[in-house]
Amino acid sequence: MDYSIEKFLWAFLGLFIILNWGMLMSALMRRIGAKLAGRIGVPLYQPWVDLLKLMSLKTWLSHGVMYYIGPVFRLVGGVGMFLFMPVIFGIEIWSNYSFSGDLILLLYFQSFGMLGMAMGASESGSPHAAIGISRGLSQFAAVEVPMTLAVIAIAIQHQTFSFSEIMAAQQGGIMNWTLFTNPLASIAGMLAMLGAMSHSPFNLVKAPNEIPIGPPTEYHSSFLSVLRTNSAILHVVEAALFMNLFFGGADSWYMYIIKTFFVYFISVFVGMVFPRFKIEDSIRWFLKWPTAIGIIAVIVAAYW
Amino acid sequence: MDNFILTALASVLGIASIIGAYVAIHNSKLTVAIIATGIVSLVASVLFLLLAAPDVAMTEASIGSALTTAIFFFTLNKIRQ
Amino acid sequence: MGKKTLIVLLMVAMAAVLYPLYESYQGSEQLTELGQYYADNGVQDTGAANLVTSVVVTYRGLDTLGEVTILFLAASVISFFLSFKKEDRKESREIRNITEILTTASQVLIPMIYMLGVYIFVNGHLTPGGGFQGGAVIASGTLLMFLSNPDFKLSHKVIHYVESTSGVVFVLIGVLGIFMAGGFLDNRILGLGEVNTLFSAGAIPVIYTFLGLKVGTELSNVLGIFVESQNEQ
Amino acid sequence: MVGPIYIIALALGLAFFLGFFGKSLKTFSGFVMLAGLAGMTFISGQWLMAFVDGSATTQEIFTAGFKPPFSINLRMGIEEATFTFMINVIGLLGGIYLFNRLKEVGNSAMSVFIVLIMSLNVIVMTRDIFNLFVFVEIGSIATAGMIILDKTSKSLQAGLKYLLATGVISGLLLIGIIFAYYFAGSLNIDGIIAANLMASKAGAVAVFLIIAVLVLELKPFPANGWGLDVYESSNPGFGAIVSAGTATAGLFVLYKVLPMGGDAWYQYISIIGLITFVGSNLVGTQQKIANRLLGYSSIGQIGLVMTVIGLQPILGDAFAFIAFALLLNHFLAKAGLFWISGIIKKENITDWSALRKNSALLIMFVIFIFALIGFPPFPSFFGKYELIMSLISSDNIWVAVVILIGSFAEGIYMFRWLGHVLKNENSEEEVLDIPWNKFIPIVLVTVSLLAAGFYSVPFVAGANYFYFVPLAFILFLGLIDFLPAYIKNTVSIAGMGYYSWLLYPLVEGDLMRTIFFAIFMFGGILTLVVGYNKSGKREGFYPVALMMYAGLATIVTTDNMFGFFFGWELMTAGSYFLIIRGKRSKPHAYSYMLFSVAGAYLILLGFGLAHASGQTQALIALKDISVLPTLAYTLLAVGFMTKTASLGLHIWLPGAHGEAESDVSPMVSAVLLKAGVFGLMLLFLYMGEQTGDTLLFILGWVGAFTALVGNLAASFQEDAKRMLAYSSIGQLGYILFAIAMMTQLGWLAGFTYVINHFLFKAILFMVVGGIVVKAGTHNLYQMGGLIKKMPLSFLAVLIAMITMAGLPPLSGFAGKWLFYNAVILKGWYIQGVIVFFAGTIAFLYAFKLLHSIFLGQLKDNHRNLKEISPSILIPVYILIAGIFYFSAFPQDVLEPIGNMLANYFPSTLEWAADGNAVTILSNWNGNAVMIIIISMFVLVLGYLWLITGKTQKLEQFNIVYSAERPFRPETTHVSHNMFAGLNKAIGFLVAPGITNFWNNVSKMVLDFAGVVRRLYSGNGQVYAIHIIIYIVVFYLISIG
Amino acid sequence: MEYVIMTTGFALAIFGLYGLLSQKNLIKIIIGFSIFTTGINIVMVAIGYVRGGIAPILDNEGISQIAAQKSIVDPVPQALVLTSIVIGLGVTALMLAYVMKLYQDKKSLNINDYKNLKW
Repeated sequence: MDYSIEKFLWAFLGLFIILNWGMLMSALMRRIGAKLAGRIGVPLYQPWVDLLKLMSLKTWLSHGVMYYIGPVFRLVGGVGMFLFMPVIFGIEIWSNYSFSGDLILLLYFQSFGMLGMAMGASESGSPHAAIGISRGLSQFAAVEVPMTLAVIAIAIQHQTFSFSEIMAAQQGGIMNWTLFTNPLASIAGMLAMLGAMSHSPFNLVKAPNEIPIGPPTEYHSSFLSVLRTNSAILHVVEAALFMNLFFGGADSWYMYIIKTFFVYFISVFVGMVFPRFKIEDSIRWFLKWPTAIGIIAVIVAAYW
Repeated sequence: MDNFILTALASVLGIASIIGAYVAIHNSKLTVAIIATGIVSLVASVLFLLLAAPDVAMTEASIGSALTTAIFFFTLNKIRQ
Repeated sequence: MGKKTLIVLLMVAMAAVLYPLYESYQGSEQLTELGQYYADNGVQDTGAANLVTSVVVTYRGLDTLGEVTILFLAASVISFFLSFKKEDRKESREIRNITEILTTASQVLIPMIYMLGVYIFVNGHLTPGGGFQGGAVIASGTLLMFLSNPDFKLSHKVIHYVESTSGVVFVLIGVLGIFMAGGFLDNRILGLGEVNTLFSAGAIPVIYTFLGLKVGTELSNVLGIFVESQNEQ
Repeated sequence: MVGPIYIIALALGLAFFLGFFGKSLKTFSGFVMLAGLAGMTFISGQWLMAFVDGSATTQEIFTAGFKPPFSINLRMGIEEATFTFMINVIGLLGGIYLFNRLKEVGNSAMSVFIVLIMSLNVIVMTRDIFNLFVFVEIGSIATAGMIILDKTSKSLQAGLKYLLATGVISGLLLIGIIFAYYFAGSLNIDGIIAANLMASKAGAVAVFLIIAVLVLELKPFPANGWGLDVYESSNPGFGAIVSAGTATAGLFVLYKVLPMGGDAWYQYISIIGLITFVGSNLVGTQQKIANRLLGYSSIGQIGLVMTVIGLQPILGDAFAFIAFALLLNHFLAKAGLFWISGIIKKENITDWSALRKNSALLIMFVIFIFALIGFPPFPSFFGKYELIMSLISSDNIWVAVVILIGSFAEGIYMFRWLGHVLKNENSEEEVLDIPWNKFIPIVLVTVSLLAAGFYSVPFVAGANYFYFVPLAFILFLGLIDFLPAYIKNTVSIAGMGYYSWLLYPLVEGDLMRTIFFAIFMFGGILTLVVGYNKSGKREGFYPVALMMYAGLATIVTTDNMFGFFFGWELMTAGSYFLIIRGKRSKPHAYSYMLFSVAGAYLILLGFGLAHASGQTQALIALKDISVLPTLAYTLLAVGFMTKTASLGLHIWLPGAHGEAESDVSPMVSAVLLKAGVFGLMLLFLYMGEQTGDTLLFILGWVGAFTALVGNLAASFQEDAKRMLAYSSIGQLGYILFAIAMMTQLGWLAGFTYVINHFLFKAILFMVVGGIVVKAGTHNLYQMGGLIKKMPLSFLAVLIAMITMAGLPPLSGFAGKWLFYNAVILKGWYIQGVIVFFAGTIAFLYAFKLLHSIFLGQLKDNHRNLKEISPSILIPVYILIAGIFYFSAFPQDVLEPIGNMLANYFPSTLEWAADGNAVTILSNWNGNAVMIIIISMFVLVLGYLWLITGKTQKLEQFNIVYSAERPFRPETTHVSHNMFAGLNKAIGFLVAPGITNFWNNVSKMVLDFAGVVRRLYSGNGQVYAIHIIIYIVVFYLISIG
Repeated sequence: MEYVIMTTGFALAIFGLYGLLSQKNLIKIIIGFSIFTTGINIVMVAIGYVRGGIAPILDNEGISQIAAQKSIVDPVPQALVLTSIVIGLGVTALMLAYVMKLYQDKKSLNINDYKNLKW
């Protein structure tokens, strides 16, 4: 339980690595997407350029206190998730502050960022933002169900909620990853991840490309830069979360990079193939298949 | 011996009272009905005599038949008007 | 016609209910224990020859008091119930032709009837009869008067006075019974006197006289009200 | 001592004396009558006093100086003295009440009145059966006379029907008497009892006739059409005399004559009484005419006392107290109600709202209604409690159940009536004139009712005078009701503070009770502070609020079942009046009251079973119930769940909390619901794990589904306060689920939720209540953008919302974390997931509330709104400080609770040195999480502030639509049908299935009552036929 | 002999009751009632009859005091009947007064027309 500066600096360094890797990964993904669609795609340094441009823009406009604090909540949500989860298994310096909470804390922390975004956007008063929020929250609620089922299934299987024990259980070879020891939970978890990542089939909420709808409609310049940094971090951390849970966690940075890339690639790949869902269909879909699998997973884990 | 006469008398009066009651209940004309009631209570007072109860017989005769029938007729008269 | 059959059925059922009572009655050979006591010392206790009167007035005096109250109640309820305002009284009753026989007969009979009534309740303790019967006879006398001459008016003031005084006296005698004799309504407040003479049986004749007066006035009052209500609109 | 015989002499003497005056001197004869009545009251009162202080013994008074079998004797024992005193008092007060009416009719009516009262006296005193017949006849002729005090065509018909019925009855009584004399040889009641007529069949029929007639005099259920007509059509002043006086005399006679029939008869009488009690109350539910309704109720109550008389052999020595308490209660309350209806003179109960014009009369009306249903401080409460206890311990549980069903049926129409009186709108112009001679009797009756309640304490095991202390304070508050609100507010807060300081030592040892005690008392004071912003006098608010808090305090501090039930009923009564103050809350308060009364009766049955097995009144008796344990525990659980509004019993809560006044909602939802939780916790602790495991499993599922349905319904609500109400249902579903797990972690989660729910629900209801009053609308879609006007309340709602959703930094997460560990350890996985999903839904509607009130566009009619009044903000920010303390230092709160629970359940949670809560599953350090998040927040804020520099606030731009305004403007508001997607997907779960179920049940009951009501066809002859049928049927059952 | 009178008494009572319940006309109902009371009175007196008994008046010319005590009839039922006859009169008078007022009110003697108070 040490608040020593040294611990803080290592965590900050880890954060910096994650941020850059996040931006690089999203640029890679955009290039792969473009390649599939026959386009060349953006150069790899594009995200850095966007970020710097956004940060340098001077802006005087703010819709009020909550609008100002919204992105702060959002970023704190992203960074918090990173801090409360061990990055590299086994190495003490890279375990950040995971000792003060565990899987439950992380599950709930996801909604912390969501809350911030929602409040900020609705303060802006634009109807587009409000519609985006109501869709986002409903979908988030629907995603939570299979996610929780998966988490509970794992918790039953390993009889623990703390990350380090779950990762410890998955060391030593592919075969004792949760993917194989508890396949149903992993499938439910992965399907839930699709929703969490809010990629194509379920990205109605942000739908950034065609029409500027969704919560960040009113955000611009430095606020948008904060949101961008957070979305970069978030992608990596989400992927890391699912990696720790289902793919045996990472025992070195090299392994960490590869695994997060593949996990993230799964959601992007699915995004490329399937068209976008309507909000009721996505909710109904989440509450039908992933939840069913999740329930079976829990039953199997508990009583068998 | 006299018991036989008394029983005969009592049964005759009994039947008379039953018939009187029947007429009182089923006759359509009210005046006849009221008179029949008077007769029934008169017969009853005679029966009381048979039962060696003079006081009761006198009461029944004076109150039971006279006054009750009188009040009945007064009410009937009022309603007939 | 369902109702009639239902009622007949009910009567049969009531008959069945009462049948055990009827069937258990064998007629008694000798008096019940209570009756025997009254027979043995009824005369010594109350001094009245007529046992029924002694039971009615002294032994079960409270019943008679209740009895009088019932008549008093009936009279007063009917008085304030059928009473009506002066203005809607018709001028006079249509007078049916009173036959000659009725008027002459009534002139002869009415005093006789009153005399009979008074006789009955004065020596109620000797001969059968008593306050109620005497009162009823007086009432039938007044009834005859109503029938014989149509414009006979009963003065309510007199009726009320007689009725109230006799009632109050009756209660006073009862209360006296407590102080001077065994209990409420005990007739031994006056000397029992010697059986079969007029002035015997203590207070019974006094009670019966007032009782007779009270019943007589009350019943005639009731009859009076019924007559008066004839000519109401 | 004046002999009782003088009652007769005095009454008759005066009655005849009044005859002197004829038509003149009306007032003088009136006073003569009153003097007579006063004399009679004095005589019987003097005897009663003599008996009470033991200086007199039972006296036999012989008339005509002879021994009983040969002459009539009267008896003056303690029973006779009390009953004659009651009759004379009602006669005197009735005489005063009817003074003017009697004067108008004439002094012959006065003499009839005094004779009627005298006849009731003699009926009670006489020991001679024929004398009884004569005076019963006097009574019936006098009643027939009195019915036509107001000459209406209805009263004429009622009079004739009455005479017909009593004529037939008295004829049969005569037959019974003469044959009883024929067999027993004596007319004296004791003689006939000695003769034991039941031996022979014929003797049995004679006794049957006598007793059946006496029962018919008391108007038993199917054969009482004629009785009801008398109540409906006669002058209410006289109705009081019939319902109180004649019934009392009739019941005593039945009690006197019953030994004649041997013990088989006791059973028949109790069955008849039960049928009458339940039947007439059930049919009464359909009744609209006030006097006829009072008729049904009084016949029902008489039926109840008759049942108690029938149960005499079973009840043993408690019989005297129970019968007298119930009879006295009916006697006083019914007389009062009839007198009030005499003043109101309105036929239909719906337009009785004129009663509100005179607040003193209104308070007395309420006292009578609550006395009839059997609420505390009234004798019927003590009587009914003792009755149920002794019934169940002599294991005829079914009789107890039927009695409770009957009094619940009575509750149905009484509370509907109360609802009409309190809430129907009032025509302004007609004024309520109350002559003094009609007002004083009512006041006297109320005072004696309260005194009777006070004096019945020594008779009931477990009752003590300490429970009356708060009631005295409430009475004092009632007296100073004319003062302005803020003075009364300070007084009541001071009173509550002192009372809680007084009671604290009682709960000091037991941590569970201290927590609830703190919530009730401290929460109560906070919610009262909110009342400072209310202007005007707020009549009747403070006594009632204090009554609720007094009830809550008694529940927590008492250690015996009686005290618990006393507090429970007191709380229900208080909260009913708080809820009904809302503008549109009549139907909701009504359904709340019905559910609470039904719940209270279930609890009473449960306590009865506990008392039956443990033979003690202590709460410990709940521990090992040997008499039908599963039934007892289920009853108690369902009874408590009516108060925690679990699924199936929740339909009253949204309306009751939603429509209540702005400062009543926090009281009722944050504080009151915890009473049910406290009850459940007590129950589960005493029940223990093994006896109730199936029950607990079911309750777990019920809790889970309540949470799901409650939260889902909340998210689809358009009305702000309704949403909070549904959310309370959801949160309580959580608590029920948590404590149903019966593990240390489960109970820890339960306690955290109890504390959290109290904190954030109080904040939310206070703030939203304040805003709703300021904004003038309940609907969320008519609000928005209030953050600009009310930043402080926004911050309060934000913090409350984060706690409700269970987001990490704040204490809500502690509950969720404990909850998770408990679910996994316990193994209730699927329920766990349902409750977790409900948690996420909670996050949704929490955000919807925040979003639609504070964020978005500010409506133009809210432009000039200012911050809600400080009197709301101060308690709110105290609560927020509480939340922060609990979030920052969870160990200080949870560790002591954990240790306390350790001695009930195996301990699975320890606190590591550095404040880290560790279970075998995981660890959590609230303090660290809080510090990390706050430091990160500050860092990122600094970073953002750095890169943006100064920003200029953008004025609100009005988003005008190109096309013209749509027909329903609210559909464009964002929060209208906000979670449409979710609704379409799983909206079916929230369809009002349960509300329809309860509506169908009530409709079925009312239709049944409607069908049975057809019985009273109004035809006098039919009523006579009913009587004969009743006799034949009764005969077949008893003897045939 | 007393059996016959007892039977007539009961018969009259039952018949009176029948009349009271079946007849529609108000006056007929009251007639039924008075017959019902008369029947009961007969039964009451019949109960007190002692076979071969004489009236309970002990005027001592003819029968000697002691001999009389053996053969007199039971005075108690007679006292009771006395009261019940007068009660019968009181009730009948009151009923008739009611009928007169009801007739004034609705001009009909049929009991079915007086049904305002129902349910």
